Amino acid sequence: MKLLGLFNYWVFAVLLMIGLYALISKQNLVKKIMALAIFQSAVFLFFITMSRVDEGTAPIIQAGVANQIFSNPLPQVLILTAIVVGISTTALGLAIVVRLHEEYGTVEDNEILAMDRES
Amino acid sequence: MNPSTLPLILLLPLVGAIAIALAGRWPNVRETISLLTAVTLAVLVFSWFPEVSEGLRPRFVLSEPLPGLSLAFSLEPLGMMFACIASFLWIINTIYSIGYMRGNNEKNQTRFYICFALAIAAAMGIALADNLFTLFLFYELLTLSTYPLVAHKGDAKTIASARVYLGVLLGTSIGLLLPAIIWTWVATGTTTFTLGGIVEGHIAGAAVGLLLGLFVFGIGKAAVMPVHRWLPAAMVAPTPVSALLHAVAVVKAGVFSITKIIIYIFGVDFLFNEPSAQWLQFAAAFTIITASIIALYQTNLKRMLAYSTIGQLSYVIMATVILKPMAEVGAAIHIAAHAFGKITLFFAAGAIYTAAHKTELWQLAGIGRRMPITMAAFTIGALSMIGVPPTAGFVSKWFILGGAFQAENYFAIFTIIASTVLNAMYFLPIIYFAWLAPPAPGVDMNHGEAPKAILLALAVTSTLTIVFFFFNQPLLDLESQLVESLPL
Amino acid sequence: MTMLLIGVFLLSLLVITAIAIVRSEDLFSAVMLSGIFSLLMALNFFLLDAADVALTEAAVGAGVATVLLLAGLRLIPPKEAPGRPLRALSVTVIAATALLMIYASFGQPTLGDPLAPTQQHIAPWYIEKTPELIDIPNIVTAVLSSFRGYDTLGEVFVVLTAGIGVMFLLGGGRGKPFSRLDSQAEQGLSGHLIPKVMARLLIPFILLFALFIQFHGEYSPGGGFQAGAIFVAGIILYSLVRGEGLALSVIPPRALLLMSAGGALLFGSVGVAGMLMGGNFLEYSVLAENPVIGQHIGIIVIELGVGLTVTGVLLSIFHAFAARD
Amino acid sequence: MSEILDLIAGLLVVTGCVFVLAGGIGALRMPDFYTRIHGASLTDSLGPVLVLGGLMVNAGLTLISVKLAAVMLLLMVTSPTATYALANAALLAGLKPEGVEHDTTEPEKPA
Amino acid sequence: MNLADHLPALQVIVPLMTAPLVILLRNGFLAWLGALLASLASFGLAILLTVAVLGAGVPEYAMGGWQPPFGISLNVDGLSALMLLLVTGASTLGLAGGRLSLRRDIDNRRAPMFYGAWLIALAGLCGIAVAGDAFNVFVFMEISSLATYILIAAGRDRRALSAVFKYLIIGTIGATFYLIGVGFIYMMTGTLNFADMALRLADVIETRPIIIAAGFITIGLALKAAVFPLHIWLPRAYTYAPNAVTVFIAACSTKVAIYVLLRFNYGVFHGNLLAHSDLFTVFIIPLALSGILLASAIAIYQGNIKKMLAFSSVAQIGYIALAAGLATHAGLMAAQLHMFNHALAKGTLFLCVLAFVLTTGSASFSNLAGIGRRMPWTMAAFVIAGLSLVGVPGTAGFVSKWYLIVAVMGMPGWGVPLVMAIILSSLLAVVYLWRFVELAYYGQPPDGDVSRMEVPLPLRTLIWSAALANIYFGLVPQLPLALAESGTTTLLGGLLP
Repeated sequence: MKLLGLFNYWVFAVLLMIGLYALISKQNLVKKIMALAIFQSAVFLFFITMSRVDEGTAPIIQAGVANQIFSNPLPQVLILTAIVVGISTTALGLAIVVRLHEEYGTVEDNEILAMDRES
Repeated sequence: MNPSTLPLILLLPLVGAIAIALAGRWPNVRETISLLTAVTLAVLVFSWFPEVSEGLRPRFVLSEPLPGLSLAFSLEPLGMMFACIASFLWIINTIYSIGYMRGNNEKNQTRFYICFALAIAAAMGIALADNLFTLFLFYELLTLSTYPLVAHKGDAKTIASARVYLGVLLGTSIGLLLPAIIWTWVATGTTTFTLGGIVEGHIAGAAVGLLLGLFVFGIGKAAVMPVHRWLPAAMVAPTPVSALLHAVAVVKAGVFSITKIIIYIFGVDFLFNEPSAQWLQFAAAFTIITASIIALYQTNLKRMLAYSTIGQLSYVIMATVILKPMAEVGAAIHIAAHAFGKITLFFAAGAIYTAAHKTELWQLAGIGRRMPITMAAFTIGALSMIGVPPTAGFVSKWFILGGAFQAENYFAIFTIIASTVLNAMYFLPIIYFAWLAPPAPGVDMNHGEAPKAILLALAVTSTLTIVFFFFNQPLLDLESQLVESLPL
Repeated sequence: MTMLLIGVFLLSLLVITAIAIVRSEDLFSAVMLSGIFSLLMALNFFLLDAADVALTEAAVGAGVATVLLLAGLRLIPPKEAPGRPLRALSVTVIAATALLMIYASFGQPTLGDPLAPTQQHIAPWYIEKTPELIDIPNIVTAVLSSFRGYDTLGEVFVVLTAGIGVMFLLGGGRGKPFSRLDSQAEQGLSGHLIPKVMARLLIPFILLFALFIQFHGEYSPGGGFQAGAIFVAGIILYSLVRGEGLALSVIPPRALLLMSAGGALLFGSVGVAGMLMGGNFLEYSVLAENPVIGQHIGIIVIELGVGLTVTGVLLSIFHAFAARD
Repeated sequence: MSEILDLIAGLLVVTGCVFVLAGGIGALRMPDFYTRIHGASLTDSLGPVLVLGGLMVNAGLTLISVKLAAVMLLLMVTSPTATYALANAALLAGLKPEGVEHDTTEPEKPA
Repeated sequence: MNLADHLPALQVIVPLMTAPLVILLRNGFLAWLGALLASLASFGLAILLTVAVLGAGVPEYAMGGWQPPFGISLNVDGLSALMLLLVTGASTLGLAGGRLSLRRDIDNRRAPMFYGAWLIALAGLCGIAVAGDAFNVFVFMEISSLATYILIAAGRDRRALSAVFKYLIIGTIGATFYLIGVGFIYMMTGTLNFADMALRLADVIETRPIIIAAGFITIGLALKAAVFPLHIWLPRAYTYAPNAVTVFIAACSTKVAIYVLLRFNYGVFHGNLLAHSDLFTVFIIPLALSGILLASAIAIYQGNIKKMLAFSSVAQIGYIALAAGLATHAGLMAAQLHMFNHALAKGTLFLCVLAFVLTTGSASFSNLAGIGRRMPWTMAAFVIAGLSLVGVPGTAGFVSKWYLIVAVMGMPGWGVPLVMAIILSSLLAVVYLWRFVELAYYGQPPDGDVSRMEVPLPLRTLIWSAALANIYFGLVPQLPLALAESGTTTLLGGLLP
């Protein structure tokens, strides 16, 4: 039971590592951006897991229902912000990739590096 | 006078430098300004002389960047003397360089005069330094301001030698001198020059020897072997610069700093009783002998003079580490005496180059008939180097030997005698050939004397070299204060 | 227990999808998979009682991000070059991180533990005080827009920055911006009857829903950001069906820019108003005699600001990608 | 009474699930693209409708069932459109159905 | 409340609120003017804050009127004031000095966007410096990072794009690591406010999540601060960014990451995690050392002045990290002083480079040969700033190096070798700077033409005032000293002697 209770954290770790691995070893820049997204959403999962309380409900007060248990609103707020940051980063990164493709004609990291070296 | 006027001594040449920069377009104005600056500076410096010889020690703190590290100036016998020599010789050197630069119509003369003024300002700063920090600051400034002078010609070979010059001086000062200063500061909590030294009671045993080593080799300008490489390298510079390096500012600043550090940081009697510090006199002796021997084998006049300088500098260090009052006086006076002698020699060399474009020794045969005045001056300088009366060299050697006998330091005595013989061996032949030998085949001999300005400078310095033999009382009085104030 | 098991099931799906994304060489399918990934993530969030986050993740991750990636893929080769073998460096880094995290996890409170420090310290205060201090049902909105309104201001500016960046990089530079508007090719699916009709049917509802999310955010999940995202989804659908040019004539770029900047300014000016009326920056309580009313005013206005900025920025980003050739 | 309603609801949901499952299998097992989307379309048209219907019966005449009705309506409108767009796109991309020798299918011309 | 109490908030919102207005402008010059004015204003605010800090101190500012730990608080101490001076000063310097070169780099239509991004970056960095809340730091870190990416991507060389993409990836990884660390701490303490954290950590010290958190935060921030092996993004980013941008970011962006590092490792962990200071020391000092030596060595072999200076930055960051890693009072003093002085020197140097490129059009050594004779004033300023970088006495650089060496001397055992390393790297600095200076004064210009071609007088005046500042703070360093002193006391909170 306790172990199942930690399962979310393990998934968080695994997702984080998948993202990191792709970030380091993938050459395609778009892939890197997707990997970045996975990497970040792992952290979202981590925070949201923290906010959960047993027998809790979403932190919205329903009129007339007394002494409810609410899950923790704070991590949810943080993650709302973090998601926005994530999409912004993705958009900007994608824009850079598009420009890179226009300048270099490729979106493979190693090829771009090679071109930089010779220029 | 009011101690707060001390910084004027530095400020004056700086202002001069700026004025020169602005007047760069009109050579006459420019050179008048440098000459004026030189004279006023000398007057200013000498005006302090009476006070200091009455035993006053004016002191002024400019700013205190870090607690315990202040930018402060003070005048004491050693510094006074150094300041006097430098500022006075600068006048002559200026006159001379005007003649030389015009005679060889060099380029970038404005830069030359600016850096010249900066160098003097730095030298003044070293002379007036009241603590190691100030000393270090101006020491570096001197190095940097002389670099453009050494690299004046600007061709590849010159640049290379200038690189050596800068590399050695900057490297040693940052790599050795700075740690030594920090060590002193961390150990004693102060860097102020104090009579009787400050390290006593804080550092002891082998550490003292190590610290001394850091200082001596850190001050590369004193050219104790093996950090002497920069001096021959700097021979690529135009002659006035060589004169500046050898007589006026640079090397003098080196030995001056070492003497000052030994007297005011270590303290003479503390060092005298510290066995681990004895290695220094052997290093000095080694430098003296080796330098003289190398000088024997030189065929280029200026290079020979350079090695002779290296030897003479170690005289001062030798004298200092004899650690006896008389020897300290000798050390101080030798700084002056060597200055007069060596500047004469370099002026002579420069005169020969300007008039006859001769640089090699073998070309000098019989030149005495063509350039009598120059060669006469040269002879006087050489005699002073050897230490023959009636020249300045004799006075200082006399005191050094006296100190050596006081200390019954026969090693020192032997070294000095030996080196004297060697000096004689490489100077006398030149004089002989110059006056008596017939010109070497294939050397054109139809040239006259050097320009007037050069001759004037020569005359002055050579006369000084003689005069100093008879009339050296004020300086002696000044420096004997050093001795009296020294705890014997 | 069942919830827990469902959670475990969904999480495992999540991991599988992630691996699939990394492995697939065709970027189009990778994009689709990442859309699925976001949906699964949203489901998980919902299971974990984070309704607002789930809504946002669905709208942004599955919606906007996918559309942006597709728009980007229009401009770059959709195939990934054959990958190289795993590098020692990456493997070591991964392994190290992995061990760290697993190691750490055993010191952590388990899922849903009501005694965890997070449930003890600050959250209870929010839950307890929100009714009396701010008096809106949705505690998340309360915290987001009032207690930590400063962070939200920052969030708005992050979005604005992204917009500025994309417009700076793609809007200018090579060729003039939105250069394909005149070309016939960009008529979208407008020739096709069924999508056209359906879109006409749906778009009003989508926009309506967006407005609902916008102004009902204090009572139910939602708020400026989600609303903005959905609104944008509506417009994007429009421009897919009726063509880029028409969509742009409906809301011209300049207007989008005005919306983006204006929203941010609106948000900020509420804060400044608080200052001028004698409170601290972003202190809504001073906006009206009754602090609670003041809070309501403040929250509504800043949510509006957020909505405006998000709509403006996301739309201009989409156009910047879609209109580039 | 309520037992009967529950029974009906259960039945509807289960049949819905069966259709979804069938659709899934179809999407995997069918020979070519068009037949596959034909299978897949089942999962998002008939299946959900039944499931939602079951839930509505379960919920009775409440606000919830109204909402569910709205969702059902949306699904019934959108998913066929999606399928249409998919097939059309495939056709535009020039994907031929299995076992068609000469091409009879013409992409719908823009009106 | 009077305006003075709002200073911490104004410091952030003045540039932040100006940005949207600037991007609405249509004219490049106006945009520049607006940005410059906003930047000047925030510089003034920073000065006011500094005065306040050195005086009565600045009271905690509760955003939205919600008291911490429930609301977000802004705290300003000596260290923050130091950072604010750096950031706003650097931005003003870059904008004022960069007018001409920016007009060349960025076409008029995109200029408003660019200057908007500049202001947002400025606001983000200020926001980090005043933030008293861990998550708020993350938000503003992202704001400044995104904006900085835009600024760098504005470089004309296409390599700017590839450089900035690398920076984006690494920067995001760093920020995410930081977020993970914050998450772990939140998990164990339930709070995000720095001060509150420091209190509540006492109950859960030495638990695994906290140690992991320390690891994640340190590595994440080290990534952003370009501490040695994690510096790969920095040189190319600095090299290919527009020159004015380099002036701005080289002076302050990495320093801000180090600032957060100090906040966490001393303000929060230190003294709670008992073994922490040792762990931190053992982790950071070897990296710092290798950074100092290797980066200086690499700098010697660069053929592009900007790249050379960038590598020298990596080395200088090594100094700061080293000093911070000592975990002693003297060490922290040295770290903060060096942040200040290095920013001063690097700002001046890159400003000179900007002037060179403005006149000659390229930053490659071959192209800059003999520049010293063509632009004597600018080159003289370059030499002064270079001396400060080396740490020659009388310049600002000497002060911090002196403190650094004294601090290192205080380390039992490590002392002498560390001093040796520092001295060695100073010598390396002499070498790589002198390579350029010599070339500039004695090299032959590519087109053999040695006619004067100075930059316009205003820019020259700016350069010279920056250069003279290097000397001034070398002789009268009381201001940075006082700030560093107060910063150190707040950081250590009396935990260390």
